[in-house]
Amino acid sequence: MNTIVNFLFAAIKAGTPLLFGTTGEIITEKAGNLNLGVEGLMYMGAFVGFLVGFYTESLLLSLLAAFGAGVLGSLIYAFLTVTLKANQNVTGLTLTIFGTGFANFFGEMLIAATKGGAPKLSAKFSAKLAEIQIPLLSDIPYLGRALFSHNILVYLAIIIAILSWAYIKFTRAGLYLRATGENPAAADASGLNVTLIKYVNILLGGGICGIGGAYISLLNGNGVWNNGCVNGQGWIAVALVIFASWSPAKAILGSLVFGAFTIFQVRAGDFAAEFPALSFLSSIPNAIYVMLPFLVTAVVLIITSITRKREGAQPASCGVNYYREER
Amino acid sequence: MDTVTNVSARGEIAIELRGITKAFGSVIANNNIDLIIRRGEILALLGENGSGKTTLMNMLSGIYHPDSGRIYVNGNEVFIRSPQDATRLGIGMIHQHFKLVDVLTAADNIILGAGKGFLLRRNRFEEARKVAERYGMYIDPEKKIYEMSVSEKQTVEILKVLYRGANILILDEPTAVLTPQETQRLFEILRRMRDDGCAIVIITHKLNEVLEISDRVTILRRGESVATVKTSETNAAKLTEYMVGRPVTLKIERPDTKPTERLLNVYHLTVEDEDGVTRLDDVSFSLRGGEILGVAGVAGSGQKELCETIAGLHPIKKGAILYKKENIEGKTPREIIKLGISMSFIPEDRLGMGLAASLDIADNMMLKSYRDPKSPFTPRKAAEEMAKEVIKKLDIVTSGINQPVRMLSGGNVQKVLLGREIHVNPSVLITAYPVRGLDIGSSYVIYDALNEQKKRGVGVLYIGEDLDVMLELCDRIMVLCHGKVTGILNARTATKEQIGLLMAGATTNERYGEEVVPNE
Amino acid sequence: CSDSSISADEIKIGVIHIGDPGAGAGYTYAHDQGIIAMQQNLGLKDSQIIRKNNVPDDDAAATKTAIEECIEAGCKIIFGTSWGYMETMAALAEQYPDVIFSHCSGYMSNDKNFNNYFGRIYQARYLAGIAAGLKTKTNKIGYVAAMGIDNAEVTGGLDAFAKGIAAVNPDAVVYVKVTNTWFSVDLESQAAEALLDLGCDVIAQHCDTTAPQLAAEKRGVWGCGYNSDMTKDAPKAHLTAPIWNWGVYYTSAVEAVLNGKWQSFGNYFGGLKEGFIDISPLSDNCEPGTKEIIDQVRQLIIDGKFEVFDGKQIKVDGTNVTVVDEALVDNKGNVIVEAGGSCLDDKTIAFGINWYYKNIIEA
Amino acid sequence: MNKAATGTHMPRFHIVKRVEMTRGEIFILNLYAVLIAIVAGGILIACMGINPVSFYGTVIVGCFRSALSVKSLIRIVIPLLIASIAVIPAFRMKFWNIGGEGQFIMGAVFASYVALFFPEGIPHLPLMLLMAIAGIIGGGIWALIPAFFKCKFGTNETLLTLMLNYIALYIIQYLRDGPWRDPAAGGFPKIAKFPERAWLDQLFGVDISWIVAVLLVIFMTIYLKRTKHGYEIAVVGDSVNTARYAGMNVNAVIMRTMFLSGAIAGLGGMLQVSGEATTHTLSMGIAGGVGFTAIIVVWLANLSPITTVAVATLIGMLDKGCGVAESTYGLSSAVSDILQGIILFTVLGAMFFTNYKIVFRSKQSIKSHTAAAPGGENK
Ligand SMILES: Nc1ncnc2c1ncn2[C@@H]1O[C@H](COP(=O)(O)OP(=O)(O)OP(=O)(O)O)[C@@H](O)[C@H]1O
Ligand SMILES: Nc1ncnc2c1ncn2[C@@H]1O[C@H](COP(=O)(O)OP(=O)(O)OP(=O)(O)O)[C@@H](O)[C@H]1O
Ligand SMILES: [Mg+2]
Ligand SMILES: [Mg+2]
Repeated sequence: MNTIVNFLFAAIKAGTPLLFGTTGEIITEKAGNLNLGVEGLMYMGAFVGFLVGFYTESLLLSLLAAFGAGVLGSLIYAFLTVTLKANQNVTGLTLTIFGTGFANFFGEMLIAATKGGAPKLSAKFSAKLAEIQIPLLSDIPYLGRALFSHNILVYLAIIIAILSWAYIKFTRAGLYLRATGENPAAADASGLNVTLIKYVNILLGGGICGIGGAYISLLNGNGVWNNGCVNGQGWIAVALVIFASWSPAKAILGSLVFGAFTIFQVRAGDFAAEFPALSFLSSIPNAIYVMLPFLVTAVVLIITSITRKREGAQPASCGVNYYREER
Repeated sequence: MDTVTNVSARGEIAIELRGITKAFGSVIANNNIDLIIRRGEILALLGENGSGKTTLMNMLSGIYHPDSGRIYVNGNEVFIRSPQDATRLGIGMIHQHFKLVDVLTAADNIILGAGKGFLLRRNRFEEARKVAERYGMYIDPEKKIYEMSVSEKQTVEILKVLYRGANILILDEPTAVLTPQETQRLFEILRRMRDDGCAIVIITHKLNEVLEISDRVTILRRGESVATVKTSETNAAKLTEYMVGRPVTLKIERPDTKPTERLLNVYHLTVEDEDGVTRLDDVSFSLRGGEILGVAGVAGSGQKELCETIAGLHPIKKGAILYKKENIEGKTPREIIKLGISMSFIPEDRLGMGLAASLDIADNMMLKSYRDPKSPFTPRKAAEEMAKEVIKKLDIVTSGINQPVRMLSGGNVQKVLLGREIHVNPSVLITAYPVRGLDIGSSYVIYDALNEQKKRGVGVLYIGEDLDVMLELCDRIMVLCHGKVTGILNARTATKEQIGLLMAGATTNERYGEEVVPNE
Repeated sequence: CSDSSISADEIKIGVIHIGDPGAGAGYTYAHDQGIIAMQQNLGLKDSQIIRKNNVPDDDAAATKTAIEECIEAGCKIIFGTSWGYMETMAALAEQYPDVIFSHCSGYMSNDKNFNNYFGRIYQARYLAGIAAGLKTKTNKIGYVAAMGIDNAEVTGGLDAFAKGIAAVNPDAVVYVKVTNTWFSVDLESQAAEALLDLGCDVIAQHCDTTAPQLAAEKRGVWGCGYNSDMTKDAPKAHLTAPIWNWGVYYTSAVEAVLNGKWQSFGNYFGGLKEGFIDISPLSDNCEPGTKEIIDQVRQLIIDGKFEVFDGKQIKVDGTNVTVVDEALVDNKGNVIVEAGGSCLDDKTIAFGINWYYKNIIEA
Repeated sequence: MNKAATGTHMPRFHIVKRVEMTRGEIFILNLYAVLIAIVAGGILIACMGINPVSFYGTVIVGCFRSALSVKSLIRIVIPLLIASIAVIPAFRMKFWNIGGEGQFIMGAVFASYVALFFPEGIPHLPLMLLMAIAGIIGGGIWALIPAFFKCKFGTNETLLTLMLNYIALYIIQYLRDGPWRDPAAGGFPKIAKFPERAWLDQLFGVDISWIVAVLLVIFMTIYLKRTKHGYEIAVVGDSVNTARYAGMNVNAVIMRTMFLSGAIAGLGGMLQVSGEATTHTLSMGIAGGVGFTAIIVVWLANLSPITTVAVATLIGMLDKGCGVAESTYGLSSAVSDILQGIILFTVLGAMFFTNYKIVFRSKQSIKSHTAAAPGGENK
């Protein structure tokens, strides 16, 4: 039982940065823009969040800075694709190159600046990211440990995902967002300011991706800055968007599943030891576990296109820029 | 939400347009247009395809900006920069191509951009239903748009505008997709709104509807406003004349040839569009070699579907099309091309079908024949020769055979298309609107080319708009109305009035030149 | 061919790093410290060292470009610090007979301008095992291994570590988790966390980053790092780390080139005796008495009285250390070396250890 | 209600589609964009206390300082060029194939199978030929998968090709750790080096893959311009309706073209894996992102094979030159990424002006605006 509890706990932890990235990308895609620069945005958030946390020791400032970095990165993207109508795929890929370069370049400068060792967050700062035992709930046997004794950013991710879900589904602004992403011409004719809606949501989405990056640099490296820390998680987030069928609520579950995939290789042996029936798990090659997020996503993508469901599909205008006088 | 609160007296000018000009690239869609829209009146906007009606109205709804000219609303000059501005001015437009978000519910589409409050409340469905009821319409507010029929979608479009409190209402071809009953219901609503003091503009090609619903008619032709008349003082024939052009002064040659065998036999043809609306209804006729059979009818009477079905691009619901003795149903477009059936269709945007806009003239020449030689390469040399010949023969104005078709002027684009179709020596030539938008000189080049085909024994199906031209050029004229054949007349004896009546829906039993069609 | 000597102010030295020397700890850092030590020992200018950082060793094309840039810059000797550079260096050694290629941790070499260098890090791991065995309370020690059982370098080191534990704590077991990569902050910390979840209270590692130590510190338990002294990275957790004094090799290799003695230099496999490897100074986290025991065992190894992969084992009584005969047995019960038997040969140690010591559990 | 509206003022400018730019004008525009980008990058470099002129000097010198550096440059450019040529036909057809990376990888994987596991008796030339065919099939199949689902079910090709890239990458890992693991590698997870007869031949001291690349550029130019297939691609890309009207089987054209696209990428993978750059070994770094960079390259090259050569060379130079500058100035290797990002952003932004222009209205015309003067256009 402990194996399962520990596994769940670790899967949630591993899934959290994905959840941020996915929520951010969902909001972006809902506005009709496929941003392949999530990886780059997460890198920018990771570095800036770390830098500010490192120097100010304030978690709030660090998260705000990471958010701001994501906003700035996605501002480049929004300006190019919304205002200048540049190709979305190419712009997104370029943003990934740029963001990765940005983080590693300044990351190295930071490393060079901290003489005699890697830049490490202060104990005071790290204490703010310690695991929080939620009163009462964390006392529930098993579940308490698995679900209710995480660090604050895990809860933040889930809250943001739920808020995003509610925003998209239940608010008027969310309705406008959906309309813009599905059919910008209709939204425009209805009197919505398509450009504004796209900008606001692309920037909001980018900011959330930035926080996801900060999660990685603040927590996954146990408080030490590592170049290359995002390491493809932005791409997994893009995949997760599809897996979650463009719903931040489903992304919560999805990030748990994808988080589980990423930690399975170091945990499969524990399952095998505790449940002999599952011993095959530890004989599954590691490559399969890393491949699974993408494989499963590809299958989901194909299945949804076969069933031709209109809900839970990519917003119809996604990838295509809007110009009012275009027919 | 009450549409009439701010409306001033009837007959007052709601909108005045002065000298509105709008160009797209080099196409001048609207040229120096003046227009007046009054309250308590329904104005019909009439004009052939591409004459600039939609463009003009889009400038009122804030989708486009005029290049020059002034717009006055209620006597004040305004600049409508976005649909939001239009809404604020009380202008609402129901677009020709619906502007609805498919995955949203009816209610959500209706409140889009108009409702207030942070959260979406459940009462929005109730609200939407109420608006509908007030105007005697019915919708299911929770139904998604993509599950709706066209008329339901249109109802949503109308409600959307009403919900915003529009008192100047523009409807762009609202009846094109409606059944007669639905049309009547719509007209009821429009009349009621008119009587409430709203200003209403309706765009339609259907003359009978214009006569029925409007108080005044403004006719556009080739981007210019050619006339404004009181409906009570006009009739279908006059309107047709305004619409399709000047009374013809020059004489078109009509060589007398002996019609040969029946090349194309169409039996009881019925087809539907994607929405399941019947577009051709039990159409039967035949086309002989050495004759030009004209097809007349107001736009949208099924001409496009007729062309596409013969070309193998549109599925047949009922009936059959025989080429000589061969049934072409189930044949691919390529096989039909091989039979010698050639089509030059000039769609409203001229490109789109039949031409690849970004390719050059020579490349477009070989669109249908590029497969002929056995080599893996395109017959570029032959195509270049062909391009040169066609350019010469049809007087195409171009910088050369390497100029992309999209850079040509509209008329020259048309010549490229027609020139290619003629050049392949077809046995049946289907040509739709070949002189649409052409000047007189160019038009005559085309008429000559068609006559030459006729003399060669080709069967020509000529789909056109200008009745004077058709009466002079064609041997027989078939009239379509709402997808039905209302008559086939001898062009040498028929009159414009006769055809106009058939176009407007009257019927005759005359089937000139047809043998008795066996009833299956 | 490559023995024409060259003066110290002219020589240029290339280094291909898989990671970032600035990282402040870990594998690349340790190598670069060695390069810096060599530079100081020989009085070279900064401009004489051409560094290529972050060269991925699974991207041969990138590796080749990096090495060629060193050749273009006029390097006389090029050190490649990661296993994956091996084939590329071997191929380039054929093409550029005037350049010396020195590769770390592989098995390929020619007798002319391509050698490999590595060391008896297992000796240091044995010592670290003693510190860990004395420290554990749960008698469960975790080990984050970069590679699986097939990899003799990793497995040999792990066996030595486990045998060191067994010498002082026969009840303790070692759980091993494999990441299948040399460098991954994420996987290494996830593996460490999985081991901590199993109840391990000392986390040792054979991988490149400080992540396992940081994870142990976060849980308030202990650990043995690797490559560099990780006490400064995880001061509350770290006991000691098997470390490399790469400078020992780099200095002697470059000296050999300068003196025209490269031809006879050959491959390098140094150990405790040469001062090439050792453990980092024991931190205050170690149990009292650890230092006394380890110092004695280190001397026994340096003196050749105990060789780790032989039929002997250290026995400890208080701080009293003796060597006794004991068979070397794997965790499946196979006897690798009979009690009192002599040590495995170097080739087997380097390439042939594919079994786990008796107290190791694959997790 | 109408009061608010009367206050609506005339917009100062708006964006309109422009007629057409000539090739020359586009070239000049892009030149300006690159210049601006270089200046922007220079500012960044100057901020770090490095003279930007000498930095850029080092970048260029680094590419051409010796025969060896030119060879290195070629080795960087060739796979990028081949991967770029590969995506051109798909993009021309408006099939957004961003799966070049995966197709490249699968070509390498299939070719490796032949190299490693086909009977030893097969001599060099036939073996290379078989490897090339395997590479073509591998890449082709990997491209056919999204094409099939696109044609059959309308599956979004951008997302599916993206996923297939990663699946391909981890297939290598699977093979490396499991079935294809080299037993002689002392337990290191590694795929064996190819036997010598599976090594790519060399000419002028570089792999003959450069010849293949040149041939591919010529082939693609002719294929797109002169062959029936190329013609069909152009028509389908221009208007699916026109293609259907001309009797083309649109689905067949899509499938065929995607196979070609994948096949060329696969061939690129085969050349890379059997070449000296990879020391004739399949590893996870085999594609190293060329499939992604290729998308940017062809987009900037306006989908022209010849221009692609120039753009790929420039990107390659940036890569190679920055590598040299990096060790010269002790800079991070990420500097090339940042510069690339800045340059690409600027050029992407500049492309806007090839299709649109901003029309300003001068104050005067707002006041007077006679109907005849169309908005006092001053670009
Ligand atoms: N957004 C646009 N871009 C380029 N050209 C356009 C655009 N909109 C309209 N046009 C062109 O302007 C002209 C007028 O088009 P418009 O749609 O206003 O005609 P219409 O009278 O509404 O025709 P229809 O009866 O077919 O709807 C046509 O030549 C058309 O091709
Ligand atoms: N997209 C374009 N790019 C460059 N030149 C163009 C473009 N479209 C049209 N032109 C050029 O602009 C000129 C005017 O074109 P337009 O379509 O307005 O002609 P037109 O007066 O309507 O002629 P026609 O009577 O033949 O239709 C032509 O010479 C044409 O070659
Ligand atoms: Mg219209
Ligand atoms: Mg014209």
